[in-house]
Amino acid sequence: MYQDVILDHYKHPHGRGLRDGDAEVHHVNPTCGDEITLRVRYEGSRIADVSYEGQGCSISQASASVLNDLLVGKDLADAQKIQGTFLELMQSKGQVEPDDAMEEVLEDAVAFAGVSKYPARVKCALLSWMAWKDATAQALGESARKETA
Amino acid sequence: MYQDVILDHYKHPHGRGLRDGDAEVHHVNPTCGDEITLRVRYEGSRIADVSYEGQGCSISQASASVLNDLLVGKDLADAQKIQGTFLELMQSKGQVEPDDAMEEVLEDAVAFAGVSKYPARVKCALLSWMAWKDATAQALGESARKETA
Amino acid sequence: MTQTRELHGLLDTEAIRKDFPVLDRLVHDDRRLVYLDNAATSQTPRQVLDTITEYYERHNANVHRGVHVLAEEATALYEGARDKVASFINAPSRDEVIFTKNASESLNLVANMLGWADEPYRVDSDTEIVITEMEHHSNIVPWQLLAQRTGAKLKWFGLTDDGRLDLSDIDKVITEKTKIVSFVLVSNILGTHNPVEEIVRRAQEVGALVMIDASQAAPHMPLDVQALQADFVAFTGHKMLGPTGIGVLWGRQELLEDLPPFLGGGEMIETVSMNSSTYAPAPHKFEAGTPPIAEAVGLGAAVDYLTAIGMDNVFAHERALTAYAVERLLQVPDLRLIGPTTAEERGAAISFTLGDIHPHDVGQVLDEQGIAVRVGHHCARPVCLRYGIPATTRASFYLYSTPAEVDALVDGLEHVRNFFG
Amino acid sequence: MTQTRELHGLLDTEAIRKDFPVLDRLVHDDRRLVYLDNAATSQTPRQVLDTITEYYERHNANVHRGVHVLAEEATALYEGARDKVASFINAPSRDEVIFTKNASESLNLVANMLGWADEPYRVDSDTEIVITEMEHHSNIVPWQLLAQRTGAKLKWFGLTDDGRLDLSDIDKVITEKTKIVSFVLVSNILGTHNPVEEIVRRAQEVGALVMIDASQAAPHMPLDVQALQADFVAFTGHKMLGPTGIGVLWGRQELLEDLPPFLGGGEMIETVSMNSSTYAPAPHKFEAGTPPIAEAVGLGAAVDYLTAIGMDNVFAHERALTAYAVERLLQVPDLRLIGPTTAEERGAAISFTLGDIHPHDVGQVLDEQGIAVRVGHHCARPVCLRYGIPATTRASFYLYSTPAEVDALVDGLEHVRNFFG
Ligand SMILES: Cc1ncc(COP(=O)(O)O)c(C=O)c1O
Ligand SMILES: Cc1ncc(COP(=O)(O)O)c(C=O)c1O
Repeated sequence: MYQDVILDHYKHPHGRGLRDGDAEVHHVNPTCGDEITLRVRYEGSRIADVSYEGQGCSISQASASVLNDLLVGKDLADAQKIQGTFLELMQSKGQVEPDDAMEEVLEDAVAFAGVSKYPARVKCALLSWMAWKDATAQALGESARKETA
Repeated sequence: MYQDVILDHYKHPHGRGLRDGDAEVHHVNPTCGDEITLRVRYEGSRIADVSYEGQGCSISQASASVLNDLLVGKDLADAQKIQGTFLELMQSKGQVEPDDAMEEVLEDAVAFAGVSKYPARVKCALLSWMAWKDATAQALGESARKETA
Repeated sequence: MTQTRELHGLLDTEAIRKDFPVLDRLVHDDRRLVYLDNAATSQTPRQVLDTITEYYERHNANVHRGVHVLAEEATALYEGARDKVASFINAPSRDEVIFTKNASESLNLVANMLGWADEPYRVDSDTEIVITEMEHHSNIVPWQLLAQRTGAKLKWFGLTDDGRLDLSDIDKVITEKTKIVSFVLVSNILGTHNPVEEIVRRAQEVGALVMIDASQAAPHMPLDVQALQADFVAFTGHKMLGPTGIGVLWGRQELLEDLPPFLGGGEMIETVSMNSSTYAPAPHKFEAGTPPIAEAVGLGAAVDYLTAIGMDNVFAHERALTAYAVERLLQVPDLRLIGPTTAEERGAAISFTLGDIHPHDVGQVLDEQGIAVRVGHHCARPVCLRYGIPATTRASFYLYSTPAEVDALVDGLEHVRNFFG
Repeated sequence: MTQTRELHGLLDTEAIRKDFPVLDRLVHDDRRLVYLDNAATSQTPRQVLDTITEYYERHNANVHRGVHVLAEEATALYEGARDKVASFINAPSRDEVIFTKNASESLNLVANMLGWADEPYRVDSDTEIVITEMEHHSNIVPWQLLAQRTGAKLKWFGLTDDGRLDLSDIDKVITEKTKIVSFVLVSNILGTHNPVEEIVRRAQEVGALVMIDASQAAPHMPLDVQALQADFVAFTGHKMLGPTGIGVLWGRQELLEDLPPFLGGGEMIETVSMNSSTYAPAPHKFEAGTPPIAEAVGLGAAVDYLTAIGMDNVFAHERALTAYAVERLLQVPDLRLIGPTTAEERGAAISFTLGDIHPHDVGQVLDEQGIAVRVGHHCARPVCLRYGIPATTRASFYLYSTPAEVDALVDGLEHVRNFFG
């Protein structure tokens, strides 16, 4: 499961550190103590930044780094599609062999395919993605509230 | 375990029926619903009567009949010895082969030796004996109280 | 005396019995065992034993949280058993299946949850609990304890003379104050199969929860928790070809989410600090400590076994056998059935008295002939009180029982009568 | 790297390992399993499996009350297991041994009894409960629940930097208000073996009950409940070569007589009517429903196995191995032991961190080499909080563990460091 891509992201994480954001969330995986604090900043429906701090295993840390790579600069709809595809891969119990179409969407994140065989680790891989989803809901809910106010 | 002696006592119980007594007790074996109401009458330390009514299995009924045979007319000390010997036999888990000495004490009651192999039935055989012990304690406690009063 | 007419719907018991090593046992030297005590516990097929042994010989580890191979395999097997049970009872979600140690724990679990629950579920001194007079002690005592501890009032449905629930005063028994109605689907002493719909309808009318004790139903007939429309269903592994030490509580998801935990400890938590803890979602919230892992896996194998035969077929087999047994038993002089005297709406447990021969004696003399029945109050003493008897003798069948065994029972009872006659 | 010096007191593991089929398993294609997760669960010897299989193939029946052969045999085997456990822990009376489903149930049982008890045992809002910061969640959450439900105050002993109980303020922690002190004999995460005498002395001084969680002690050393002078002792079958689904609660007879029941149902009653029930004497009072029969019988076989080897010998073996492991692990660069750094007063579970490599990664890479360790908070999250770490990696030994397996672990950790280095 420890693809070089994963180890690279783990040792040299992309976009790490907390910067300005519209919303911040803190997620914990209680079974292993993995933690992430994550902020999102939107410009309209475009993801201007995803910044984060955390501690945890290589899988959870690398996954956050890959997330930053994949989502920053994307439009929300595209980001959601990527998130959905990643979720599908992670829940595949090792049954999905990523094809070209999936690789196109997930880029480096296809390296996590092997992790999906390890139920105890799937949560690690998904930690930052769940945090992002939550932060996005808050950020956009917030601006939705602002707009209707 | 169903010795002829036991079946005889079951079908033709000795001394059954409630007569006058110094104390009455009611004992129940909750696991099978066997019940006995038993009275004892003492003349000094001599057992003048043990009368009883009850319902239950052949073992509990025959055992009460045998008790009546064995104890009525005896002195308390002798009766206690008989009771002790019967208890010992019943708790022997089929390990004790009654010898002549035991037969001398227990008479018909040695027929219960086989019952001691069946833990579920030992309580049936002991029901009336426990009731007698209890009734005796009450009767003599009662008269003791009377004397000291 | 042997069976004279063909029975319809019987299973191929010759094949089935080969799977059950104990059925070949000789007792009292040379008597072939006639095992008619299935309502107390069922026998265990080789397939279940092999599964359990293989679990220990190949995959044994503590479940959840482990990153090593054995822990992952054990977890997959344990959670796989949950999937099997969920589909066996047609549960909407696997997360609604909680593994307990037996049906008694399942029943106590719900009683305790309701005692500690917030509104609208909370049982307290203003509220009422409804059970029936034909419950197993395991569905009486937990509610007596709850009533004592909370001040709630315990009420119950009585029984008719022919062993059925007397629902004539249902609107008075189940009222606006009722918080929970808990009753047995098939009685272990009377054999009665109770009408669910009428009770559920009334309970729903007043907003009471419904718990069904399916301990004697799950082993013997198709069980569909959605069709039952109950809120909780309990049953137990050892009566359905599974091992001892495992029971099931099924509960509706919203309720399992809302209700408080029962036992606290490892596995049931989300996060713990010395000052406070939060709990995992169901089913884990209700599974404190290392669960009965091998037992759940064994129960999964039992469910596979039953499913392969088909619960409809099991039911048909037992129905034919029960009809035959009722018919033959009613021909035994002085025999009085305690419970329904027809095979309609009843399960495969048949209680009776035989003249004034005490059931202990009946059971003992049958045992000497190799015939294993149960005698006593069958953990349902209020039923004995109701019918004014100290105890009953009970014969109970399962998928491996045969008409020849019914014949052996009837012959055995003849012998009992002669013996004590 | 292999072991260089002779260790004293080791068992003949070559012979012992033949009894444990799973130890021959290959994982990840061709890796020999190195099972170092014994604090989570132990493996099961053939003798225990054979006993369980024989139980089902020959004697299976529901216990108590039966008059047929199988029921009598099953009852004798079940109650015989109680005798074995009683003598294993030197209980004054067999009736003080209660079978539960696991140690967690044993702990919850006592917590619940004390909540419902009459004076002088009753835990209520004027009283205090004392535990420690190194407890397993199963000895924390039941007391948190009890405190929440009764209003009692939960207090605890903190830990010293080297992983021992800080008893310096014992007179302030255990006070006249304390009703119960519950603590672990050997910690499953730190390995610490706690001093019993000082705590018991103080508890007795103020009239508090003492409960000891011996889950990690009973499998590994002689356990004498009389010498401990505690009131309750809990442990669990699956950690001591027994099956899952069985635990033990030992309690002093007077207490078991005085305290109220916990779960209600079959087996635990004396007599039941719809209006009220009376309860059987202990141990049955606390064993509602069909007990884990085969599991108790299996635990009896495990106790026989351990007794044949001798608990002193098991202890000596693990002590030698633990000393060797501590010594070798301390040589691994960046490795930090969490818990006592000597083999004195400690059990055979060793927790550590390895630089800033997350335990999940350590465990996974060890697993790829066939080495099974546990990673996480080991159901003792407050310990991780105390030492400011998210989790640990834990290796834990048993009577079949070998110095070669310690060497494999140390080599494996080298590989982990290189991999993430
Ligand atoms: C110290 C300690 N206490 C209690 C327990 C709980 O045991 P069980 O999970 O069998 O209930 C464990 C093991 O998990 C333990 O290590
Ligand atoms: C109807 C019914 N309910 C509950 C139970 C209790 O099951 P268990 O003893 O497995 O807890 C039984 C069996 O004894 C039963 O027949």
